[in-house]
Order: sequence, then C-alpha cells, then structure tokens
Amino acid sequence: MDFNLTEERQMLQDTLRRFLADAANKDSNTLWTELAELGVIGALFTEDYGGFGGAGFDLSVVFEEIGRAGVATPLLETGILAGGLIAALGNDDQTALLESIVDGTQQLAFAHGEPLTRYDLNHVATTATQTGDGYILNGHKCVVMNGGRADTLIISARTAGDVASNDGISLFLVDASSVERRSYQTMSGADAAEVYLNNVTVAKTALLGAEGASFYEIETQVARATAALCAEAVGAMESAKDLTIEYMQTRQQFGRPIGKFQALQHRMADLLIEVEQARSATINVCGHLDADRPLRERHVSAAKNLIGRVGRQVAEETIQLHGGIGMTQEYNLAGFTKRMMMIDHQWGDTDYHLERFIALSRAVG
Amino acid sequence: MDFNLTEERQMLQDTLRRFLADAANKDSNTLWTELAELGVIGALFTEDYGGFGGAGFDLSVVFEEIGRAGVATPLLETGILAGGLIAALGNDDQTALLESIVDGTQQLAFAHGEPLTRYDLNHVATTATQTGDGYILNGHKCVVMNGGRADTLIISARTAGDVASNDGISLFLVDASSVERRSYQTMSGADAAEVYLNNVTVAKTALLGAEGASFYEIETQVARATAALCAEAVGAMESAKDLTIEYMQTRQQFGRPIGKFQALQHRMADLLIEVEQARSATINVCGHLDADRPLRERHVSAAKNLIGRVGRQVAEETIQLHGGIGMTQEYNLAGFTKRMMMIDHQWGDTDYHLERFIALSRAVG
Amino acid sequence: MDLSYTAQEQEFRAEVRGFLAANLDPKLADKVRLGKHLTKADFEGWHASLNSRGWLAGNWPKQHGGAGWTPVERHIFEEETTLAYAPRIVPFGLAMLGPVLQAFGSPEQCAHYLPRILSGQDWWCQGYSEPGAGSDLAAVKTAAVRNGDHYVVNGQKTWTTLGQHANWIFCLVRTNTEVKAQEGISFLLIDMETPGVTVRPIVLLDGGAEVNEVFLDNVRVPVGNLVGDQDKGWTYAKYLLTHERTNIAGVGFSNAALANVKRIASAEVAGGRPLIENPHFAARLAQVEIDLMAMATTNSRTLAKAAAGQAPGAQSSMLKVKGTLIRQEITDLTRRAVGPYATPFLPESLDEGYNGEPVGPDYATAASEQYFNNRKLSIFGGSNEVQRTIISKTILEL
Amino acid sequence: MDLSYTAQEQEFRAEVRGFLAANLDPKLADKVRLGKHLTKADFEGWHASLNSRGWLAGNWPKQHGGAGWTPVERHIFEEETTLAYAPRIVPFGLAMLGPVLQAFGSPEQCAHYLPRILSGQDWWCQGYSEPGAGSDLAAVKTAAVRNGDHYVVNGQKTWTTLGQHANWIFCLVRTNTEVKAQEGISFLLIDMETPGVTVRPIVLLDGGAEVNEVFLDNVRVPVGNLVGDQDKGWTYAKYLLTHERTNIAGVGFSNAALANVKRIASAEVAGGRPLIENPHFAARLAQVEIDLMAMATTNSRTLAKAAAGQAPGAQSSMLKVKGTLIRQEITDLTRRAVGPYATPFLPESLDEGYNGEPVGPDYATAASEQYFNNRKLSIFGGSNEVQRTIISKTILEL
Repeated sequence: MDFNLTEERQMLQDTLRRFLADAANKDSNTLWTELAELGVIGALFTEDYGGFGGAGFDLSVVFEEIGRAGVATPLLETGILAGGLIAALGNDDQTALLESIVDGTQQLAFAHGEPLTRYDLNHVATTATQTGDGYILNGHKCVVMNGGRADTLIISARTAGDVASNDGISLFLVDASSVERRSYQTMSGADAAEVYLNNVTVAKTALLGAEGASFYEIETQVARATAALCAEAVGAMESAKDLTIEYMQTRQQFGRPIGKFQALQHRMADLLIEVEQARSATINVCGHLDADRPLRERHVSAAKNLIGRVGRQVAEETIQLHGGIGMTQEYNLAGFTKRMMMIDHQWGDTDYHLERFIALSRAVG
Repeated sequence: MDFNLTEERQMLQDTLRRFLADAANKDSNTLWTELAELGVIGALFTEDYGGFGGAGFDLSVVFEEIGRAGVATPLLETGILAGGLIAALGNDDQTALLESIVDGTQQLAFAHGEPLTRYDLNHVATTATQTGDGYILNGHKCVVMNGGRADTLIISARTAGDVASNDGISLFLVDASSVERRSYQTMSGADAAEVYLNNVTVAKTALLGAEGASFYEIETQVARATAALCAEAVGAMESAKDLTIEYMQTRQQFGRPIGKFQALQHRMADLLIEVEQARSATINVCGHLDADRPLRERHVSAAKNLIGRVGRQVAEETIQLHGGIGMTQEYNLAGFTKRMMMIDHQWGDTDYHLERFIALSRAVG
Repeated sequence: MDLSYTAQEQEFRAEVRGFLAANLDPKLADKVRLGKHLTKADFEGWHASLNSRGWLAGNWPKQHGGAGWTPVERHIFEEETTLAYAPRIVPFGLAMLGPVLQAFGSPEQCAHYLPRILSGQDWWCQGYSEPGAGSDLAAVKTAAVRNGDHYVVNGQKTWTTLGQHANWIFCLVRTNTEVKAQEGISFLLIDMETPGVTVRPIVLLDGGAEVNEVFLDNVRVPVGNLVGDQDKGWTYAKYLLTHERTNIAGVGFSNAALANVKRIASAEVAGGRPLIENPHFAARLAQVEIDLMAMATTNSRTLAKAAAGQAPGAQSSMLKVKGTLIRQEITDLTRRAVGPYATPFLPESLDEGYNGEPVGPDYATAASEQYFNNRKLSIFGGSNEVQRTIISKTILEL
Repeated sequence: MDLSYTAQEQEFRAEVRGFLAANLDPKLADKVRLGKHLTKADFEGWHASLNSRGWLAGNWPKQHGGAGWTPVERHIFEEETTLAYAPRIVPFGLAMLGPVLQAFGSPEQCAHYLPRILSGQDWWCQGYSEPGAGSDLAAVKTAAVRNGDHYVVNGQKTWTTLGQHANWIFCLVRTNTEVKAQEGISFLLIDMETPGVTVRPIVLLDGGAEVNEVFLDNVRVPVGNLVGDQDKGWTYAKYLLTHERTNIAGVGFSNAALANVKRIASAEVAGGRPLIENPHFAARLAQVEIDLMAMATTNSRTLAKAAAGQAPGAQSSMLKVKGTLIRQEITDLTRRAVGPYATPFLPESLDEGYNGEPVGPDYATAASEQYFNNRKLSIFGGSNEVQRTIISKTILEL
C-alpha cells in the first residue's frame, strides 16, 4: 500500500494548483487553451493516445484541483467521456480525433441521458434506424453537459432491443452543428444543452464501435467519469472547508471568534471526518478502475453514494457555519457548495447508487 | 382542539405518579394488587366492562406514568391486549372474566407471535384443528410477554387460510397451566415465555369470537397496545431526560458543570425537540384510536416509527451525556434506556412501521 | 384532550376555502407552487384582496383594523392559504412592526402608520442585521445622534428582505455607547426617500435578489419617528422576535411543499416505475411526512398554550429548529426528485414576463434554486444555533 | 498511489490464515461470534498460543520479545484474527504498559515485567479513570505520598476493565498537589496482592461485569515501582493514549460484525422473504458497509503515515469517532435483525458452562447485550466528545 503520489503526479498537481490559483478571471476559451498547453488534457489519456496518464489516480489529481479551484471546464465531457469512448472503440480514422482533443482544439460532449433515463445507463429510447448508407437518428437527449459548446457529439441510440436493454445500444460521432440544440447554463456555471434529434441523417462511418454493443464501454467510461467527479467533489469540499476554517478563526460573534464555540467546533470535527471519508472513497474507486467489472462498479456506486451524502453535509454545514454571507453569490463559498450539490445529479445521485450498490453486492454474493 | 387533561385524567395521573414514586421496591405481585386497588386497571376499560375509561387518552395517562416510573407490569398484556380482545369478542361467559382482570385477581397474556411472524400480525402458522367437541392446537408462540406469569392465555391459531392470510385466524382462551411454557426475563425486566403447543386439546367454548374472523380485532387491540407503548416510551424518555439534565447541572469536568459545554447543550436541545415530537406522535395515535381503520393505522405506524427513532436517540444520547455512569446497572438511567429500546421490538420496530406507513398511505391515496 | 376543531373553527375553515376559490388567481398560485419570483404587484394585489375581506392582519386586534383571530384561526388561515399556494403575506409591516407599534408606539404613530400598512400605501422592511451583527443583534453599530429635532443616522443594515420594494424601514440604532450593549439601542422609523438612504441588492447563491444592503449616510430622521423611549429599543426588538411567531414552524409551507414533491415524484419515472414507488425515495418521503405530522401537533399544542395566555418560551425555539429542518429536508427531496433536470440554471425563467419554454418539466425549474434559497431558514430570524442555546439554557438553567 | 499489498504482505496474510486454521479452536471462535463471555482461561490460552508463535506482541520490537511488525502487518494480523472471530488480545499489558516501559521504564523494569507479560504470568489492568476524573484525566485525585522506600497510596480507580483477572495494575497517582494539575501526576505499578487493594465489580446495563472499581487503602508501593520520574506521569499517560492506536478504528471488528449481521439477516425472514432482501434493511446495511469501506482506507492511510514515521495527530481521533459510530451502528442493525428475539435476557446463557438451549436462534442471544455493551466504545478511551475537541482544536488552531 502506498498513498503517496508519484513524482510525476505530484508535479502535475503542483503545476495545476499554481495555474488555477488565478484562473477565476479567465474566459473559458482561454482557460481551455491554457489547460491543454499545460498538458492537463493529456494527463487523462495513455501514451497510446497521445497522453501521459489515463489511470485512475491521474484523473483524481486533475479533478481534485479543478474542484479545489472551482472552475467549470469541459474536461470531463471532452477528455474522459468522449475521449475515453473514442480511445476504447474508435477505428483509426476516429482515434485520429484524439489529437485535437489533447491539444485543445476540439471540444466534445456525450449525449446520452434522456427525459426518462434518469440515471439508468441502459435506458435509451433514441433510435438509430439503418438506411442504405447510414442511419437516421430520432430522439431527445437532455442535460447534455457541454452540449452547447461541443464541436462534436457522441450520441447514443438504440439500434435494437427493448428500451432498457443492455444490448442494442450504439454510439455515433456527429457534428454538433448538424443537430438542433438548446443551450443553457447549469447551476454550477458550466454549459449544457438539450439536444433534439429529428430525423438526423448520419453516415455509416459515424458509428463508433460495433453496432448495438456499446453498453459496457459506456459503463466503463462513466465509471471513470464518476471517479473524476468524486475527486472534483473532494477538491470542492477542501476549499469549502478551508474557507470555513478561516471564517471561524476571524468572524466575531458575542465577543469572540465563532471558532471558539464548542458546538460549532464539534460540528466542524464531524465535517472533517466525513471529508476524509470522501477522500478515501475516491481513492478506492480510482484504485479499482482497472478491476473486474463487479468489483469496479461496486466501488463506483459506493463512492458516488458516499460523496453525495458528504457533499450535502459539507454544503449545508459550511453555509450554516458562515451564516448569511455563506448564501451570497459573490462570496467564494457559493461556487463550491453549488458544485458539490450538482455533482450529485451527474451520473447517478446518492439514492440511485445506494440501490445500485445493493444490487451489485447481491450479484457478487 | 384541547390539549389539557380532563379533571378525572388529571387526578388519575397525579394519583398514579404519587403511588409509583416509591414502587421500585415492591414485588411484582404487591404492585399488581395495589395498581388494581387504585383502579388503574379499570382505567383501561369502559364502563360497560367494569371500568371507567378505556379511551386513547386514558391509556396514555396510565402508560406514560408506568414509563416514567420504569416499572414492569403486565398492564399491557392483561388489561389492553387480552382484556380488549375479551371485551370486544367475548360472549357473556367470557366477558365475566373481565371482572377478575379489573380487580387484579387474574393475569393474562396474548400468545400471538411466532418465530417467523416477526411483526406481521396476519402471519399465523399455529393450527387449530376442529375435533368433535373442540379443537386441537399445534404450534410455537414466541416471546409471549407475561406468558410465564399469566393464568390464562389468549392463543391465536389458524382454522383456515394460508399462513399469511387475514382470514382464518381464530382466538382461544386457554388455561395457561395446560400448555408447555418456558419462562424467562426480558431485557427490561418483565416476564415472557415461549409457549409450545403440542396437541393441546381445548373445548369449543374456548373459542373467542367467530371462528376464523379475528384478524381485524387483533389489529384493533394491537393499535391500542401500540399507543400505550408509545406513551410508556414517552414516560421513559421524560425520566431519562430529567436524569440527564440533573447530571449535566451537577457533574463537573474540566472545572465546570458539563451542562456548560455548548456542544452538549446543543445536543440536549436537539433531544428535547425530539421528545416533544414523540409526545405529539403519541397524542396523534391516542386521538385517532376510534378513527376509521386506514386513518387509525396510519397514525399507529407513524407514531411507532417516530417513537422507535427518538427512543434510540434518547437512549444513546442520555447514556453518552452521562458517560460511564450511564452504562451501569445500578444507576437509574439503565432501566429507562433499556425499556425504550425494547419497546422498539414489541409489535413492530421503526423500520417495520415505516414500510407499513408507506403501504397504508398508498392505500389511502 | 381533543384533536378536533370546534364547529366554529370548521366553519371558518370553509369560509377561508371559499374565499380562496373565489379570489386566488390560479395563475398566481401556479407561480407560487413552481417557485417563480413574485412581483411587487403580485404581493400588493393579494394583500389588497385580503384587506378588502378584513383578513390581511389576522393577528391585529379589531380596533386597529385587524381580524382579531384566535391563534387557532390564524393557524387555519395559514394552513389553507399555503396549501392553496397563495402568496405569503409580507410580514414586515403586518406581523412585525404592527404589533410593536400597538404595544409601544404612541397613539399618533398607530393612527398614522397602521392604516397605511393595511392599505398598502407603505411597504416596510426590517433594519436589524448589520455586517458585524447577525445573530448577535446587541452588537448593532449604526449610530443615531440627536441633533435638535432630528436624529442623524449613519451606518449599514444588511439582509434586508424585499427592501427593494420598501418605502419605509424600521431600524435598530445605537443611541448610547456609554452603557451595556443592550441598553443603548433605540427603535427608529425611517422614510427611505430621505436623502442618504441607499439600497443595494445582494445576489444570493440561488440567483435571486430578495435581500439587500441598506446604507444610511447622514440620514436625518425626525425625533417623532422614535418608537417608545430612547435607549429602550432592545425591549421592543425582543418583543418583535419572540412574539408573532404563530407560523414559526411553517407547517403550512411544509404541507404544501410535501404535496408538491409527491406530485413530482408521481410524475417522475425511475427504473420504469413512478419514482414515488421506489422504496428508498418512499422511505425518505414517509420519514419527513411522519415528522411533519408530529410537528403539526407540537405546533397546535404551542398554539393552544398561546391561546391560554401562556408564553411560548423554549417551545417556539423548538418549532423554529424542527420546522426549518423539515422544510429544508423537503427541498432536498424535491431536488432529488427532479433528477438531472435539477442542473439547468435559468433564473430568468422564474421572472415575470418570461415567455420561453422551461427546460424539462415546469416543476423542475426552481428545484435547485429553492433548495439553496431555503438554506436561509436556519440562518435568518435567529439562527438555529441561537435557538438551540435558548432551548438548552431554558431547560438546564445554567 | 497503490492500494494493493506487497508480495511479502500477502505472504504474511497467508501465514496468519494458516495459523488461525491450525490453532484457533472453532468452539472458541463461535463463542466470540455469538457474543458469549470469555473466561480468563480462554484469553490465557489464546495468548499462549500466539506467544508460542512469537505473535503475541505484534507492536513490540524484537529485542523485547515482540514480533516487530510494521503497521501494515499489524493491520493484516488484526483483520484476519477478527474476521476469524479469534478472541481479542487483552491490551493492558501488551498494547499499553509494554510500550510505556520500553520508552520510559528502567532496564531493570523492562527485564522484569516484559517477559512476564508475554508469558502470561502477570495480568495487568489500567488504573486511569476515577469517579471524578473520567475524560478529564488531569483531575486524578488518588494520592501517593512518599514514605521512606515506599509510596503510600490512597484513592479509588474505576472502569477498570477485566480488573477481576489482574494481579497488577498501572496507576496514575497524584504525587504533588502544589503544582498545575498535569504536573503533579506519577505513573506507578502496583501489585494487586498488596494489602489495601480491593476490587469490586460494576455490573453494566447489559448484565455483564467486565469493569471494576479498585479501592486503594493505605497501599504501600516500593519506590522502585515508579516508572520514569516522579511528577512526570502525565507525559507517559499521554504517550500511552496517543500511541499504539493502530486498531483504534476497529476495522477488523466492524468487518466481522458486518459479516455476522449479513449472516443473520439471511437467516431471518421478514414478510416471507429473507430479511436481507428487504429494501429498507438492505439500505441501512449498504450504508454502513460503504462507510466502512471508506474508513478501512482512511485507516490504511493513517497506517501508511505512521509507517513513514509521521505522527497520526488528529487522524487517530477521527478514526476513533468514525470507527466507534460504525461499530455501534452495526450493533443496532444486529438487534433490529433478530426482531422480537432481541427481548429475552438470559445473561447466564452467555457464560461458560451453560448447558441450556438458547431462547430463539443462538445468534439472537447476545444481540441486545452487545448493542448496550458497545455504547462504551464512544465513552471509554477518550470519549468521542474529547476526540472532537482534539480534532477541531488541531484544525482551527484557536
């Protein structure tokens, strides 16, 4: 057992933390270009695909810093989800795209969820009907993160099977400008979109991976994304915690710093304990991304459940310990607490993953 | 709305509280006789059956005091469960028994639960097979409260229907000495027994109520018993709370009374809030014992769920706030915390009633 | 012991229902239910409607133009209006200042201000909190210095809810710095059109701007605007905080929010079935419903005590804590219930005049916003920490 | 970052498993799993068995007859032995006194006492707490007055676990009342056969009598039994409390208890199906399992830091709090799982030599007893409140 970062990862962490320290004022395009220049996108990929990382702990180093800085980036969507799917399933033409991902010139999004999907990865109602020389896509993809800014979308659609079957789910690489999108901001400041597919025609070459056989690869990449989200949440928790500690040390009420009040001290202690738990759960999932599916997914659900619970506790307690100022948009805390809560709504909330953990545990025995 | 006790109930409460203040040293037979003489058993019955009460708030007045004093009595088993079933279902010969209940000369028990019953009232595997002039009973009744000391048992047995059917459950009044019993003490100091029925022959006259049609009356009397248990738990909570407040005022640590420590103050505040909630839930169920079944049972399950949760919190927090002394058998707190926890195991625990509340809410719409 | 309402009370409930059916615009109720931002006109219209029925000031005695209701009647009114998703009554003039004037104001002040509150001529806001004095009100620094027939006021108030709509503000100000903190405070009424008063909105993390900072820069206030005696404002401030709390538990709001989340969970689908049938979600929902059923009775017990003239004491603090925890838990259930559609942030779509389509179901739009906005419940109006201290000090007598 | 064990560590684990398979009597393991009361002979036999393998003192260096394990090896040993339901190692001599003597005792004390601890000749108990000094150890009042070559000791110790089996007790005593509370305390070794020592059992609410009061009445203790310097005992006491806490989280106990409750919930039937399939019960179980999975890693991270020579600091307090909460939650799940059979109270059936049938399934007998007994976890060894204060003071630096 070793809980130290390798020298390379330690360097990546230091560099990224320094860089992000004054990232708040950068517009999102500049930020993206500079992240690419720093090699941060490359850290999400193995050497085979132009990167220098790609393992669970590479993701966690990067995303913890993103969370700590509280910046919104399309790293998850472009680098992990879309990038991961292309690396895993793409033919030579398609994997060529990865170069433009790693160098920051292309942004992608993974259009998967639908109004009735909620968090079930296999619930796909969007259809892809084969025509002579391609497919026609119909459906509605909802809350597609980075969907408004993406140049290219990976769209999941059903080529066979029942609406909730693992079999029959296919993926398509589609030029984003060829579909109808409604773009909007999310609660935590990122871009998202509704994607409406009304008889969208795509060529046969748009198919990513074998027809109807993409479910397990989607699950694998969502596992990586979940691990990254957990790390991002831990980063946000650390910042929220730090702000709160500083506030408790300085804010005076009834003639002394509020950090002197024992009731608040003990609640802070409970919060610190849970942040350590969140970090451990994240380590667990990152360390098991290459494990067999049942073990890996069990850690995915365990971590996301725990992160969801702790995220809520940290968000609520840090706001409460601050009092009114903690509720204002202009104070830094707002961004962190909103991010923690919104992470709960990405790829399965705490309730969803509790049930999933039970089901997976039963399957394992 | 009126939350004051009637003058009669106020008198009953005062009398009982005074009487129980030094009940701890009385042996259980003396205590029982004196309770009867005070008219406490009569308070559980309507005038039709030799009593002067019998309504929900009569039960709560009596049982809150029992809980507050921390004494073990067979009031619930004799007065409410068995007494209630006889009053509701008995023919003239059988209701004649009530006189000896009210005057304290007979103790009864309701032998209903079985090893696989857990808390489902309709799960009865014990059989009653009709013979020429009576029935033959076979089965195993478990954790029959007051089963060892009872003179007479009311035994439920199936005369028809599947093992978990509402239909086909019959009740029999049986001389306790005619069945095999293994008697033992419970965690909170009461008497209980395993009752083994091996070809026990009873006469036709032992049948209480119509054959196979007793389920809903069992449910009704268990509702009354549950309301009484909730009140008893509230009484135990009050005593545990009072002991803890006194302890916090006097026990010194780090040079001052522990009640001066804000972290403990705030936990005590949370506990006080929940005890008020427990009292309100008990008022709700006692006030709805005469309501239609769906409404009544919804309050039964709501109250028992809440009492179970709050009981645990009060037991654990009052022990913790005391520290080591709170764990000793000789200190008064022990009896109250044990009683609170054991009440959770009578007629359905907090989890059981949560599920039941959901099912009942669904049925109501 | 009797949990039922009297015939008279039941009749009153029917009357309220009838009034709501006839007078509450369903479009306005939809705005409330969906968490949209109400305009000044929305509030004023609803106030006027209630006032024409004599129901605007349920807690005021009849001689001042109030309804003179019993606590139970007020509770019934609250319960029915919240369940019907009527706008809340803006409390600053009606529930806060009114009773203070009636108890401590001069006959002239009552005669002048009270009718203007009822008619809607004046919209009051509250100037209690300051940047350095949140839960610790005795730390108030805003200074009022007597200068002839005026006080000259300098300082800053904050967390002034709906101050952007107000033309008057009642303030705690420091008139004496020589004495103990609590003893040098006065209660002053300030016309916000006086030179030197500036209102600046504070944007909260949910995107809304319902609270404000109020800057007071050499504001000249006639001495006639002092309520009661100089330096005795602490007493009046406490009176305001401990009285008029019949709705502190927010039972009506919670009932309405619970009904709403049930409706949402019946519409949402999880794993091919209505979310409300999911055992885990159902368990969370049932848990809070059971807590709320009990709290409604705790609330009624407190009302009954109040009706019998007993001071609520620690019980109103208990209701505040438990009531806010329940309301907040329901907002958490609501944001869970809407699933991924909790993520979009379109605050403009909550504003009057927005004509676009919602993203996702209409009930989802405000779910996250309300979750965050309602964090305020446990902070403002005496934080839950302050309430816990009151409870424990009352009981422990230390 | 690497979550896996080295080949050497895996080999060690296999060795421990092999040892357990060969040396742990299944009947003894059943007693542990079912929560029965272990006899003195049970403990002594298991100690002897471990000692013959050189594994009794995993935390002692080899020169003192210990195994000299790394923190990770100790963790593996702990994990395997608890999962196999081996008796715990009685910690007073091995985990507590031993390290103190090794750090602060004289060579003669080490040479005399340490081998006797390993051989089982001496059974030590702990004399820290007093009726007036629970979590506040500096309030120790038991007085030791120097008289020639002896200290004369008077006072009372309490919560002395397994003191009924002990022949020696290490005590904190007050040797100086003129100085600050912490500065007048000494660390003294007392032979319990000395006249004036009386042990009286304290019956706990679960019916067990594992803790005791120890009365010290004019007990004459040779000055040679002083550890380190007079009046410096506070340092040694703190050393004892903050070190040797590799198992403070109780991960092994929790894993074993969780496996046990799963077994019970698979055997119990609720509504016609195994209890473990009940969604609500399964949710509670999953929740605690998820927490435990994370805590096991928090524990490993702390071990890794300890192995690298970093002081555990606030982290051992965090492990104490979370670890005890998890263990207590599992005892609550266990008492729920057994249903109505949690009610019978037959403590005699947990004792050696009981030949009767259990009431209900054998796994139910101790469920309530264990629930109550384990309330001690958050009280003894530095209450969770004291731990929270340590954590917050460390972090807040106030």
